[in-house]
Amino acid sequence: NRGETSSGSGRPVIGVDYPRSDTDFWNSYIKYVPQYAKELGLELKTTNSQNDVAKLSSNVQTLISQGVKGIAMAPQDTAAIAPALQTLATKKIPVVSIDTRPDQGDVFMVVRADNRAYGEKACKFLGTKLNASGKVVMLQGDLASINGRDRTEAFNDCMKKNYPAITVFGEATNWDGAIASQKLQIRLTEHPDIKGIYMQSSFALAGTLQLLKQRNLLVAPDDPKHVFVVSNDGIPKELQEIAAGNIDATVSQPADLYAKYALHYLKAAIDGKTFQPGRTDHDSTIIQVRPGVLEDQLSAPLVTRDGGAYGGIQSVKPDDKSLWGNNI
Amino acid sequence: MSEVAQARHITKRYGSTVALDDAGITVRTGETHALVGRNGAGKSTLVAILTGLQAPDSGSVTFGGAPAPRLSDRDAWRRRVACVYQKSTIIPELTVAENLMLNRYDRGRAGLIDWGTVRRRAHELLTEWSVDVDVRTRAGDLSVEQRQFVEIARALSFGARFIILDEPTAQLDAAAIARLFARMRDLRRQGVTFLFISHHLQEIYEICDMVTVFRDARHIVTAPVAELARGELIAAMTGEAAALATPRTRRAPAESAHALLDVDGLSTAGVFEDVSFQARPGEIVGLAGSGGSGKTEVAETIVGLRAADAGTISVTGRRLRHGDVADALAAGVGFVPQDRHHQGLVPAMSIGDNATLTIPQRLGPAGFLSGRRRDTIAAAAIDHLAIKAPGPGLPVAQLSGGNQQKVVMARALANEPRVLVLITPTAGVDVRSKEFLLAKVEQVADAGTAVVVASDELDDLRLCDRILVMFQGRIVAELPRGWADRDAVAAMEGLTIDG
Amino acid sequence: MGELTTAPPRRIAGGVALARLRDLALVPAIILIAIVGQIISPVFLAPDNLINIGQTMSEVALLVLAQTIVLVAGKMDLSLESTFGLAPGVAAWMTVAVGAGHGLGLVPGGWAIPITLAVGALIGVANAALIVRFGLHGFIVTLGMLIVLRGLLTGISGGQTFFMLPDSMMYPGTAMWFGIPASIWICLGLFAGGIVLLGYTSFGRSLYAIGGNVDAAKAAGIRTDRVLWIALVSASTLAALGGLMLSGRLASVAASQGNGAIFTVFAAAVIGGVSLNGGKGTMFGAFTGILLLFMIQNVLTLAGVPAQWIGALNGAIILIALVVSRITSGKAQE
Amino acid sequence: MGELTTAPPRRIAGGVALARLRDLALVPAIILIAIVGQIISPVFLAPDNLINIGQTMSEVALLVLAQTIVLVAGKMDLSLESTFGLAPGVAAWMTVAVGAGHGLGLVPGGWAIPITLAVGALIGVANAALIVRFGLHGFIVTLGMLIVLRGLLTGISGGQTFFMLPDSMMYPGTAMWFGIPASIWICLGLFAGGIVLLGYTSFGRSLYAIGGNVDAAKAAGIRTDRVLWIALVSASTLAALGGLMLSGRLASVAASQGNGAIFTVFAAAVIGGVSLNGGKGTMFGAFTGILLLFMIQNVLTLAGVPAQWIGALNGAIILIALVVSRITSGKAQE
Ligand SMILES: Nc1ncnc2c1ncn2[C@@H]1O[C@H](COP(=O)(O)OP(=O)(O)OP(=O)(O)O)[C@@H](O)[C@H]1O
Ligand SMILES: Nc1ncnc2c1ncn2[C@@H]1O[C@H](COP(=O)(O)OP(=O)(O)OP(=O)(O)O)[C@@H](O)[C@H]1O
Ligand SMILES: [Mg+2]
Ligand SMILES: [Mg+2]
Repeated sequence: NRGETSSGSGRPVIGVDYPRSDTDFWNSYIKYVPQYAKELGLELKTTNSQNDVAKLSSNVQTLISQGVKGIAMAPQDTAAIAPALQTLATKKIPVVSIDTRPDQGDVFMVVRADNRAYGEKACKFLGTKLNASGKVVMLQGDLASINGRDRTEAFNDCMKKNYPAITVFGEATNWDGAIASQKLQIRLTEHPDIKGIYMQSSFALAGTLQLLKQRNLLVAPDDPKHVFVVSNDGIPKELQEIAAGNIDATVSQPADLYAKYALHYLKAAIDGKTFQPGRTDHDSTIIQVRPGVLEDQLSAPLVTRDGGAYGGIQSVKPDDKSLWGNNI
Repeated sequence: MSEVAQARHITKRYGSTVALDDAGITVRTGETHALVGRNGAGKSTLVAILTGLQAPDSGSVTFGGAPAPRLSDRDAWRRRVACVYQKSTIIPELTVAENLMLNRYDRGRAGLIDWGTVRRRAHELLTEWSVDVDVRTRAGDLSVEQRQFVEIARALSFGARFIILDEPTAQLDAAAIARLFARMRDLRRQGVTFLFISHHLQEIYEICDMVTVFRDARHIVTAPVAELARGELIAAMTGEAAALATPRTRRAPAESAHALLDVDGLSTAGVFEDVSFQARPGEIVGLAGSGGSGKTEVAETIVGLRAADAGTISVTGRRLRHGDVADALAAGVGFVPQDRHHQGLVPAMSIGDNATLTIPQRLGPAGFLSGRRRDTIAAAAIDHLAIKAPGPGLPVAQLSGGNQQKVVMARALANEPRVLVLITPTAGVDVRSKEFLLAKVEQVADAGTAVVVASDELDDLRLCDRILVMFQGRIVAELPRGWADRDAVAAMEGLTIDG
Repeated sequence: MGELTTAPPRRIAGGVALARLRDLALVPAIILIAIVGQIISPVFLAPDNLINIGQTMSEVALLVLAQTIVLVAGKMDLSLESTFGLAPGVAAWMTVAVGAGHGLGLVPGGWAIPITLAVGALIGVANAALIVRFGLHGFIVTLGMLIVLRGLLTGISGGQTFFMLPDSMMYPGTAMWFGIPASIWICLGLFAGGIVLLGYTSFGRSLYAIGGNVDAAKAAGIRTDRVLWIALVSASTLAALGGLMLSGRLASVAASQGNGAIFTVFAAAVIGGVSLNGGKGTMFGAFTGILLLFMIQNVLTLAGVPAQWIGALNGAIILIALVVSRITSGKAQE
Repeated sequence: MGELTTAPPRRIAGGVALARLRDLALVPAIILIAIVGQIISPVFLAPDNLINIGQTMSEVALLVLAQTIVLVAGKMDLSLESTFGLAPGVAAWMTVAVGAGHGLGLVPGGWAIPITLAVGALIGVANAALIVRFGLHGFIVTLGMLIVLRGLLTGISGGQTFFMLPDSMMYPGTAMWFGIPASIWICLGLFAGGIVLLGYTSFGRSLYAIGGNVDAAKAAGIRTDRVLWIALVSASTLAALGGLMLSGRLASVAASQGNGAIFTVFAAAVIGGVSLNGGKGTMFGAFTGILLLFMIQNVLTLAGVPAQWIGALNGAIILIALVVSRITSGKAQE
């Protein structure tokens, strides 16, 4: 069958579907993938589903017809991918799911950072910095995004449990910087004493800083007017701003590790290796989510200016060479 | 029981406008009944009610004594009365066959439309009425006359013995009108009854037996045509006794005057060829010709609406750029286009804006407009042309046809033209407004403007100091003042004039 | 009885033939894309890939079918893209059990398809009431509806995806008939029906008449309001069916299902020769339009065009298709 | 000359007054929302919040201004939403230094504003060429352009956000003049200019004439093609300026900047009384339309409406506004 159409070089062909190409985070993922594919000696076919699950399932078909031996994907809609996974299972093509965990169906491995941990880290940092009281705005992503929801829920749960005196204003923003800025502006007008901002993604970074600047709130961290800002993603711009003291922390998503281990596990699957729950050789843990689904939970470091510990969480400094944002 | 159709005590309102006010009509079997009235008198509204398109607010319609069918039963209506409406009911994107057979297709097995039979029946229908058109043609590609006859053939094809024609002649030239009338006489001999609406009173006298006059939504009089003299008829329509046809006392302009407009060797391939003429100050030149003779196109070329292939147009010695309306306006050409709805007016804009559309430079400096200056100019025009309107701010869409045409005239006169070009300036305008507009044209000419009138209406042409008759794109005759109707018509039809 | 008219203009006969040819206008383009596709990747014409194209286009194709009906009648329905998501969304909401699938579990799964179609029809009724009954402008009514319905889906789903759909909902999107996905059969069948409807039934011809000249249609005894009601309601119902097929294929209803699809739908219809001003265009043309767009997307994917440039390329091809159809039709577009 | 007998219908005088009143049609709604807002949250009428509304609406308001010009002339420009993102995107791409900001750093920062406006104008030229010169349908040309331009922005940015914009790009979105953001001044100034342009210049009147009846406009010596070129090019340039202001305010250009804005723009224009068929509507009306929409959004946020229902509510309010404007205008909409 057409499965044998692999290249003359004899390297195994794998397919990678990129989820979207309109965020800095995923773009660096897209940049890393071919690099690691070359390192691992894999031949790469790629597609891009542009954040549309219907396109993803069609792309899977395309990749299958191109004769790939394994597929890495990052389904942004974790429910809708089940039929595609079923098709792949019947064709015995192993799947590695990046960043999200399918709600149904088997995959060889989920490579993912713990999004709940993002929300929790942000909460602990803000709780510590605000001395457990005050008002905080959370700029959520899209209601439809599971990662956004995980972050939101974890942040809210943690606040309720550990810092009940902190008021949280959650604002849905559709991952849109303009909407985020508009909602933040309204909240800042309504509550000029807001002391903390949690942005669930770096999309709102520039607009938020601009708004703080306009309201003369962009001051040094030791100034009493300072508003503590926690971002998420770990793009280079965030690291710069942390170093400059404009924002205070971010959670660095391991874009490089996503790419590296996605391909690592795919190659392993093609080579017939299997994995068990437990510690890995790269400072993470594999857990069994449900029968047939293992998840390698990569660590996502909290980045702060001083690299201190907050609420029991150790952070790293923005110039740490291990951060993907410092390696592009 | 000799009446085919009767409408009694009909009242119909559109919002606050009363279109028909306790009006009625009785049409007897076999007669050709004329319905006349000024624009907005309610004629078309009555037609809509008589054909079941609209329900009257009150009053009743009977056919042969029996009450009219329910409004929803269109087929029953169409068996009783056929109609060619004032507004075209041809659907341009569909074929002629489909237009003819719309909503009454032949079906094959499985209940699907059998296009072969539909086309064949459409073809038979057109053959029966001697309309020579390929039924597969897109209706939008037909000429005005072809379209009109397709409509007539369709109306007749329902087998109704009572036919309403709402201004069928408004868009036809003399030859086509003659053919239509021949047709009507033919049908009348076969016992068909007609209700005929027209603004051309001579047509009423030519073809009708009875005439009913509406004025201001009311029924005024019904009488045999023979018993109602022209003056009385007009008096009934206008509500005034004053005689209209005052003989003109125009004097032709002095021979010596130089040409204001000089058209030389104008040609457009396939449309007209080598057209040359001049117009002197104060002279009114008629461009006569039937449909397709090229007179309209020549006039449109002069004003810049079309570009000619060859030839020159000069106004006071200055050559105009072909196909450039703005240049023509700047050179002092004013004009009334052929169709006021199409090219004359912007319906949503006010009288003031429409009347001053050609003269923005006079309304203020550097592209700005002074509303006050505009309204002053427009108010003067309203006064000058006796436009019935409360003020210059009224959208022209709310004016009646005659008054709309006056606004078009106001626009033509706004730039105080040296050369005034009028294309069928009185089409669809009632008899009073027509007299008025023609008198104005004369007045303008007397003030030293050269006027060109392109028309096939004898009433318009009679005004002219001389007429140039066009036939198939060429000027074939020049008739000096004092021509006989018969000669002009013959020339327009392409017959050589003897003597 | 003298001849009534002059000879018909010469170009007319050619015009008739041309009108028929216009239906096939996109066929050369489709063949061209097929050749290019095959050159780029030997997979392109493989049955698997063709089925892939057919299946992925089938749902949106139903939207094109629906929009074509509405466009021919001289109206527009932007809200179809929201109906595409909301109708199966409501069905899922009501049938999926409480818990992981995010439903309410109010009624048994067998109700899912009737609910989907009923919601579609109901949206059509709302559109028709506002447009036909109250005389509101179709573009802006359906723009408003698009926003409302999209909002409603976000509202009932809380922005989450419904899954664990009942079997009946899965069926149209997943079943195979004679080795080919049911959705392809449904799509082809409905288009065949659409061709017959528009070309050979008096209902279909009424749509053209209304789109061409509504007063003339009225005068010819066509119940224009009723025809428009039927057109709008069935368009919405078709959109709901399309959404159902997609939900089945993806085994879920995302809160964003259908978002942005209307752009593709309009592009397909217009490239396929359907006029935005009503009264012109055929079902076959519309089908070739959407087929062409999906083939292009497939080729771009196979060619490995960098994702960030796919959008620009796709748009450029649509624009070119427009310009070309302008040149071939030879007159200003409507 | 006493022969013109028919007395002018009585309703006419009222009609003129009504036409002027229609300009103020949304003022009661705006007052109502202000009252409701103030009841819901005492912050609503605080100067700070009013400035918020003004600042957040100013950029999209420029799109509405641009669209109004195009609509009055009887055309449509869907691509404005893409121009809104692409124009500042190109400027950022060319001026931002290589590195974290994702630019190419080809030219010094001072070029940013000229580049933005030039790109805007160029897009307008492309639109005008296709629509005016080649007679393509405006809706579908600009739909194609919308897709192409959106794709181009994704292409040049690689989908990423441009940061670290040059100072000159930041200025219009961030400067304060007399204690009020410059963008509010710019927006108000341009709308005032727009009111004068449409109401008191011959260019503006030409737009109405063309939109109302293009043949009549031609016959009146208006160079319709030239006017349409100017209208389309200036609309695109205004959209570019709006995008510039937003980029400045957010200190960045996202690859998605402007996506979906066109729906809001159309809704605002139509609610504000601008006809989609051309020739009707005023700049002031359009301004009240966009103001109303942003006030509603602000109130909904302040009221703490659950996020998933905001979309539905917003849409419902837009629909209601349409129905109400239908009732007040008293006749079928165009
Ligand atoms: N659809 C309509 N809406 C509102 N008013 C209308 C409508 N149709 C007709 N009218 C009103 O009815 C009145 C009579 O119009 P109608 O068309 O019957 O006049 P008419 O006698 O046929 O005029 P003409 O000789 O110009 O054709 C007009 O004054 C007009 O105000
Ligand atoms: N849609 C309308 N709404 C309100 N009034 C109208 C409308 N249409 C026409 N009218 C009124 O109708 C009267 C006459 O209009 P009508 O349509 O009869 O013009 P017309 O003379 O028939 O034009 P034409 O001869 O070119 O057909 C005017 O007084 C005008 O106020
Ligand atoms: Mg009339
Ligand atoms: Mg009439």
